[in-house]
Amino acid sequence: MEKDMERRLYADTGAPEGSPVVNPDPRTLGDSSNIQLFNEQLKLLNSGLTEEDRLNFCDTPPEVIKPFRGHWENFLNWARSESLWILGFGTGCGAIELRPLMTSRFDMYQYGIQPRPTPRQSSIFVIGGYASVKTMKRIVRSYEQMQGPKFVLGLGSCTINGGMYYDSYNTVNRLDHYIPVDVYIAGCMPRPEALLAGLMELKTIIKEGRGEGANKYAENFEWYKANQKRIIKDWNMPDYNW
Amino acid sequence: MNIELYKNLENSFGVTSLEVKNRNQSYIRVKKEMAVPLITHLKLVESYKHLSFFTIIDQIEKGEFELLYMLHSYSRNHDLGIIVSIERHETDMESIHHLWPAAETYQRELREMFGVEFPDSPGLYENFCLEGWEGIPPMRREFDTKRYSEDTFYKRPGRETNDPAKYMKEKIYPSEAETW
Amino acid sequence: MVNPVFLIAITLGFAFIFPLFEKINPKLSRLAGILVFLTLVVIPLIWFINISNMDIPYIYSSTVGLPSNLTINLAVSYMEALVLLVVNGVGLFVYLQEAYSKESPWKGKQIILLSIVMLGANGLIITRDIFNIFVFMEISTISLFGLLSCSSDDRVFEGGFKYMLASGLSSVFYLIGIGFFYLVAGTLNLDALPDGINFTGGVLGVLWPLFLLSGVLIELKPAFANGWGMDTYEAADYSLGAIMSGIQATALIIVLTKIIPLIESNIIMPLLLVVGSITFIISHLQALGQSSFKKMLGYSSSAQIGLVLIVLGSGTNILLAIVLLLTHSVAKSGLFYTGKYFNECGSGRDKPLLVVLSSLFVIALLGLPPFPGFGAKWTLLQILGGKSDVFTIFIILLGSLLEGVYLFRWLGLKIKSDRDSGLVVSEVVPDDDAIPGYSSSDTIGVASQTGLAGLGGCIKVHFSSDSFSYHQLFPALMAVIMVVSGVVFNKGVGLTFRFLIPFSGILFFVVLDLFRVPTKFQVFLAIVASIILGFYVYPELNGFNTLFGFIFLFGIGVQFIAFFNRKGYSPGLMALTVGLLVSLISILTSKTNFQLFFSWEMMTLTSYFLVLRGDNAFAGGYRYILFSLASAFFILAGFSMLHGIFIGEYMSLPQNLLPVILIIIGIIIKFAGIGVHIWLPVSYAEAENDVSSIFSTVLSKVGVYMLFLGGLYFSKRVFKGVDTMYLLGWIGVLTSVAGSMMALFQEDIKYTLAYSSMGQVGYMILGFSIMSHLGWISSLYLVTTHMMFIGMLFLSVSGVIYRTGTRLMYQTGGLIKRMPLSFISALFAIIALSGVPPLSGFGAKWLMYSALLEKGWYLQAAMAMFASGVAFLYLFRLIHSIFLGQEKAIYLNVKEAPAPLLIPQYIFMICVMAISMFPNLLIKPLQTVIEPYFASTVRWEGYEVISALGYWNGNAVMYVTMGVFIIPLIWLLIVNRHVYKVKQFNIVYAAERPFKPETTHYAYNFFGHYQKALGFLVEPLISKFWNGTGILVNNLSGGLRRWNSGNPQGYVFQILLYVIFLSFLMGGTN
Amino acid sequence: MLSAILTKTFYTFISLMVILNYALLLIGSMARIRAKVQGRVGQPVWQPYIDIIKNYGKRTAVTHGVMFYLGPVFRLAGGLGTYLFMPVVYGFVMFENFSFSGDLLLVMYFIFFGQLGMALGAGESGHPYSPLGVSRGLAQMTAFELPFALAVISIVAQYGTLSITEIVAAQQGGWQNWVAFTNPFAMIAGMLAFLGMSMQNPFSVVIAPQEIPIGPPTEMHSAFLGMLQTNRAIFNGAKMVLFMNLFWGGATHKYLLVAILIMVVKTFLIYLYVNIVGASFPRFKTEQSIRFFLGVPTIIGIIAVILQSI
Repeated sequence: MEKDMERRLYADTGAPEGSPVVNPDPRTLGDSSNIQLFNEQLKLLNSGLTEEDRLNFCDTPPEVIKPFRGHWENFLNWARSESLWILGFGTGCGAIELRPLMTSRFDMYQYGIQPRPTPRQSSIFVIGGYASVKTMKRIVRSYEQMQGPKFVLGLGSCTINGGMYYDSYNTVNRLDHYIPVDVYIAGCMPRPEALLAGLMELKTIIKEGRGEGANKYAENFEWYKANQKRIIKDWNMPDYNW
Repeated sequence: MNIELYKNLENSFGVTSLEVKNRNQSYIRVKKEMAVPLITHLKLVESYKHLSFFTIIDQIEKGEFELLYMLHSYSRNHDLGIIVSIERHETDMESIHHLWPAAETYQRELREMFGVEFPDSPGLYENFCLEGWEGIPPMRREFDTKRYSEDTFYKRPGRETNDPAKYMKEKIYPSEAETW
Repeated sequence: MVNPVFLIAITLGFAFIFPLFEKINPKLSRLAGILVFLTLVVIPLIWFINISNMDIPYIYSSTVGLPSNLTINLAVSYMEALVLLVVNGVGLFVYLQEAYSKESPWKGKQIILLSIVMLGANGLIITRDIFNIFVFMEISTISLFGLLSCSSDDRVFEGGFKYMLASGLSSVFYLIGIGFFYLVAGTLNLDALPDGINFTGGVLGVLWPLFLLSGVLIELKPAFANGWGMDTYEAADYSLGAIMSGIQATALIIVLTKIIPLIESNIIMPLLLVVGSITFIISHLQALGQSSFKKMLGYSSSAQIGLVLIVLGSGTNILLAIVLLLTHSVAKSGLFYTGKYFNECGSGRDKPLLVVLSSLFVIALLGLPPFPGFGAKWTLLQILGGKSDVFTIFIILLGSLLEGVYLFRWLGLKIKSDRDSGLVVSEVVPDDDAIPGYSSSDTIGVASQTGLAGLGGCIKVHFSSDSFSYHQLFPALMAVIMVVSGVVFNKGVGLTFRFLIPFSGILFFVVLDLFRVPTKFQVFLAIVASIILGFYVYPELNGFNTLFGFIFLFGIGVQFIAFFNRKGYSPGLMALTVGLLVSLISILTSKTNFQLFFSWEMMTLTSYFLVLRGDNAFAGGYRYILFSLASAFFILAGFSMLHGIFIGEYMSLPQNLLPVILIIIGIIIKFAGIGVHIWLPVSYAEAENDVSSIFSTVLSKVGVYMLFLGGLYFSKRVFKGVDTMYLLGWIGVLTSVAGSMMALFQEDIKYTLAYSSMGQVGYMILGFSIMSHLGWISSLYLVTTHMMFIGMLFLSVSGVIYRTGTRLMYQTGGLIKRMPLSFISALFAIIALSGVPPLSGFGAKWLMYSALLEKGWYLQAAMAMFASGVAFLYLFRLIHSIFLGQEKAIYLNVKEAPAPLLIPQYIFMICVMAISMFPNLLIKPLQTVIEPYFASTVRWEGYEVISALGYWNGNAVMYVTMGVFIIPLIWLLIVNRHVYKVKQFNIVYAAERPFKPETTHYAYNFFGHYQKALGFLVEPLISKFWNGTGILVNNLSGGLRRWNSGNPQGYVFQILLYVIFLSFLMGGTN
Repeated sequence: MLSAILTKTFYTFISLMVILNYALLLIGSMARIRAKVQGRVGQPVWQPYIDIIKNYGKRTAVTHGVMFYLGPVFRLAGGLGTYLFMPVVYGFVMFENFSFSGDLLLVMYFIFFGQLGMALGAGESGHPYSPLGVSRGLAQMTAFELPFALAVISIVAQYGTLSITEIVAAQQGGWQNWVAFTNPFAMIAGMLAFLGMSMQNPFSVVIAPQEIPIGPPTEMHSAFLGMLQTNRAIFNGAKMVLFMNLFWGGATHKYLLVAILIMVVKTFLIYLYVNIVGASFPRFKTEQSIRFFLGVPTIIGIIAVILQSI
């Protein structure tokens, strides 16, 4: 009896059958083009800081700082390459690959690489996967808060060209248009071995004196900034986050 | 789902279209104006105390959004989905934050993603994910995300896109491809 | 010589003629009244002068000229003349007030009745006939009843009825007593009593004294039978109150003195003692719970009569009783008057003269200097102490303390500002979940601690057009006369001229205030005065006194500079501060216990009024004065048992431990030892900033001075097998731990500093109690350096409060950029205070630990180390919360602290640096100071001081520290190539940005985890204990008060019971 | 005079170099030992050198203000001072440093100098985690100071002197004369306090890297951080030398190198003990560590003091 009842009710459900309606009636669609999620009061200005904030932020643009010449710089570069302190920024799924590196199987410490909890003290920024617009803002801020010389390692396909999210409204396709990237590691996901290989590659780059990302950023500051501002809509931070 | 309960709800709230997925999961439909009274009743009287999730399905073909409130009852060990259809051009819905404070967050998200308003929901206009988004909400189906991506982000040249099944047949397992 | 009978004739005549005069010319008649009342004053004055100058012992007159047993004798001696002078003076005062009152001046019958009242009182005083006494008693009773019924108050009939009922009963008893007396003696003339009559024999011998005494005593409103009197007071006008307590009670006491000699002393003395003690304590307790001012004063009068009875009963000089009585009489009538004006105008903040007067009268009533009551009480206690009458001493002091409780409460409530809630605010750490500033219970506290939340300005005593009125002239005159007579009297007791300097100082600045001399100029004069004072007293000081003289003069003198920051007029400020300074110096130059105690009390009073100046200081001032009084009374009790030997010279060891313990307890209260510390934080915190600074730097050292003055006297005392110094040492170290712990959890910066100075004084006491060369050096070293660095810190903080308007630390932040000079000063102060080398604070720590370890007080040393660690915590919190961290938007325009606040800080800083660099600058003089007491146990090698245990070279430490600081600094400057100066929001904030400095500044509940771990240590148990004590006393008072139900039948019953009680007493003693 | 100063400067330099290099290597090797515990290879022993060089070699730095700039200087000065006011190797002028300027109390209180400076520098950075870490650190410090103070007092009571040199002198003549064996309670209290002092697990909540990104120095970077690392080495060395002198008989031999070797062995073992504890225990919360230190270690300290005073 009860089963019958259930069956009858089940039959009543208006589950859509057949092919979907391709051209819906425009009257029922609603005028979505007028929807404004963030009006002027709610949205922060993209142009920069408010007067009030300007008092609290320093926004001097970065300068190009010339390296020393000769052996001294080489020595410093050697030291930099042998003491890579990671700012592990778990922007995407790739951050999970950093953990095995710290533990006994891969043990990055033996290569002079260790994690560090604050951008101020780190020298290498690992972007762990896809960067959405929202995280891009944080990436830029953290990158700028690192002290030069500083290096960026893009992890996974998403940082290279958007990877499987290439057509997402929210995933940045090319990381190097927003911050200078020294090494990309392809893969979705790359294994920790690949990550280690990338780090070794970075070491050689630094030792050869090619790890001048910070200077590159300073040189092309306008371009980077314009790119960043194009996607980051509510730019409520100074132009350079010291 | 208990038939008596359904009958009760049918009488009191005009619930229709019971869809029993299995022992532990059913869906019902209700009119927009009866939705919040129904949910309140379910929470306070019928032991559906837990809001599992709250989401929207864009039924663009029908010209409406389907709001899906998923409730759970611990004592009945049962999930009950309440489907409420609202017109796409009239996107106001009563808020349920007074029943579950956590609903605030869902409503914030749904407003951002679909442009559905929940008047009086606290913090509705705070940023959820899209900080300073301009243009139509991205989860509406008329929004073309690929075009948006191409317009907004820099495409790296040289990208090739393959159909995974075909690619696997050709590249990875060519010998076995014949057998598929 | 004027015949005494004229007094009666004049008053009676005036009463008869006055209506006629009034018909002719009211104005003239009032003038005539003045003349009459003036005559009443002048006549005893002439007698008084004559008696004292010409050695006439007695002015004697008999009314009819017949032999003495047939006539009524009138006699005036030295005593009577004095009493008449005062009583008639009060009468004149009442007349002037009432006849020229603005609203409803007394006319016709009232003036006549007043005159009759005076007649009665005068008669009571001068007559020598027992029946005549009865007549005058009736006259004054009935006339007073007449006056009562003229009053406008509705309750007056009820009150008058009760009055008539009671006085009728007393008359009946008295009359019966006369009858019995006549049966026994055969005459009623006191001067013609036959010799050799056995007054005490048989039933009659008990009955006549019983009834006579009952009659007089009931009129005097003794406790348990005084309810009727209080209802009368409540109903009567203020001036009637003055008459009742100032004139009538005084006269009746004189009557009592006439009766007492008749009765055998072994009956009457214990009786008076018991009756007096009961009245004294119970009436004070009853007064405590009163909300009605008049009733409160009524109970107080009753209690004062009790005191006089005690004096009479203790068999000491009768003159003391008279002095106490007269002081009471004048002060009470003065208080009734000021009470009346307060009643009209509410708060007294804008009535400076009224404030001054009521303060003076309250002080006089309490028997504090400079009034005659002080000398009288002192002498009394000395006599009692000489007789080792500990119980009576205890009763007198306890009663006086109770009196202080309600009188100062009343005074404080009248003086406090409108914004003052009268509560102790923010002594506890708010809960974690309470939002600061928004929770309802917190609102009052926050508003008072932050200028920004409330009004910007402060409400101070200020002059206004109606500040003065000629009505206040008479009370003022009275006050002046009282001060003068007090000075004269106290001089007689043992004061030298020097101790009057505080008054001249206070007076001088008061005059300046009256002439509206700006405060800045007054400050300048005060600095000059302190320099002159320094030159003046320097030659007299030696040993400890020089050191403390330096601390007092230099400390206060330098901080006078901070007063330049005041704008406009601050009436009374400089007068009180200079008074405080001079009192402190007077303490140093005292040569007797009396002088010492006199100055001590002067110091207490001036500092009390300084505290009261604070905006929210009622609670603080109240606690301050109560605990100070308690401390003073303990010391007084101790002094009274020293047999007049100066505490500073006491070298031999007497057997009696009690005075030592009493004095030490007094000192412990004064330096706010643990358990009795609750007065310190609130009073230091709520006083004005620059005043708090003086309190914390200088005043907190007075207790320590007392200890050093007593020095060896206190040493080597064994109490129940334990060395008292050992106990004191523990109290010292526990005080420092408690002070530090309490300071740790305060949000209010002034509370932090107040608790901090409490903790530091604990160290000083610890150092003293070690009783060794090194211990004393450490204590004195800390006394000196603490004065400097706490001064720096307090003034620096004052500057911050001045600029930001808030006392809550978490509300400020990042001020280092706005107030760098204040920051540097605070930084140095903190380094010094926490004992971090190389600054001088380490010296204090090194000396103290060395001394402790040398002595073998290991656990104390560990506790002291723990306390110093905790001190480090709150000091860091202080400097971080205020100067470091995030700057708030509202303080962006804050300027550096004003120069007057900075200059003293930097003067102190120079001193601290000099002492740090060259420790022997300070330690060597200290050694010479201590040389007479202890042989030196430290050696010097250049700048290196070597104790038995360790060594310390402040100079070398300084150089090494400079070296290790400068070399890394240079290295850092070289290595740092590009350093960018950033702003406050340029911080790593988990990839976000801060939005509000308020939420980014970590300062609120800074040591929350510490509180979780050790918060149980700072449970306000002691506050609870004292609150409980207060509630207990209040309940007791309430219970006692309920005894007086207001029911006339009940009162009659009480009186009858009382008579039975008296009879038991007399029978019992027989 | 001048030559005396120059000699002293030279000796100081030598002494500092020895402790700096030794302590850096010690830190490196301890990190490697810890890695072995965790089954890893571990960083090279010389890694601390590279880190310091790298940090000093950073090209840019930001400063939040004067106190921020001076904070690390204060810290290093505190470390240097603490070290320099102690004799390192007993009986050699070269390593007696400036111990003539003050005794044990000076050393104990000079530790505060660096703490205060660092706390101020951290405070001025404006970062909320810095003062949060500072408040944790200071709170723990007061707690472990108590057993430490009790231990020290017990030793002072035992030998009747506050001079470190004399305390070391009194312990000469064989291991049985060491405080560790003559006054074991003091040693236990002191060594427990040392755990807190070295901020390893379980008392590492001060610098909790994941929770409050390494606490006080969270804003410190570049040369500032380099300076802090330098201090960490020297200060650690100083503390270990202090504990060696107090409890483990100091280091002495007729040959200087052997004496230094003894110092190395002893301090290595002391540090090893800290690391073993650190590797074995999880982290305490602040209030837990306060309660811990004021519990058993304090009682042991009191026992030590009472045993010495009767």
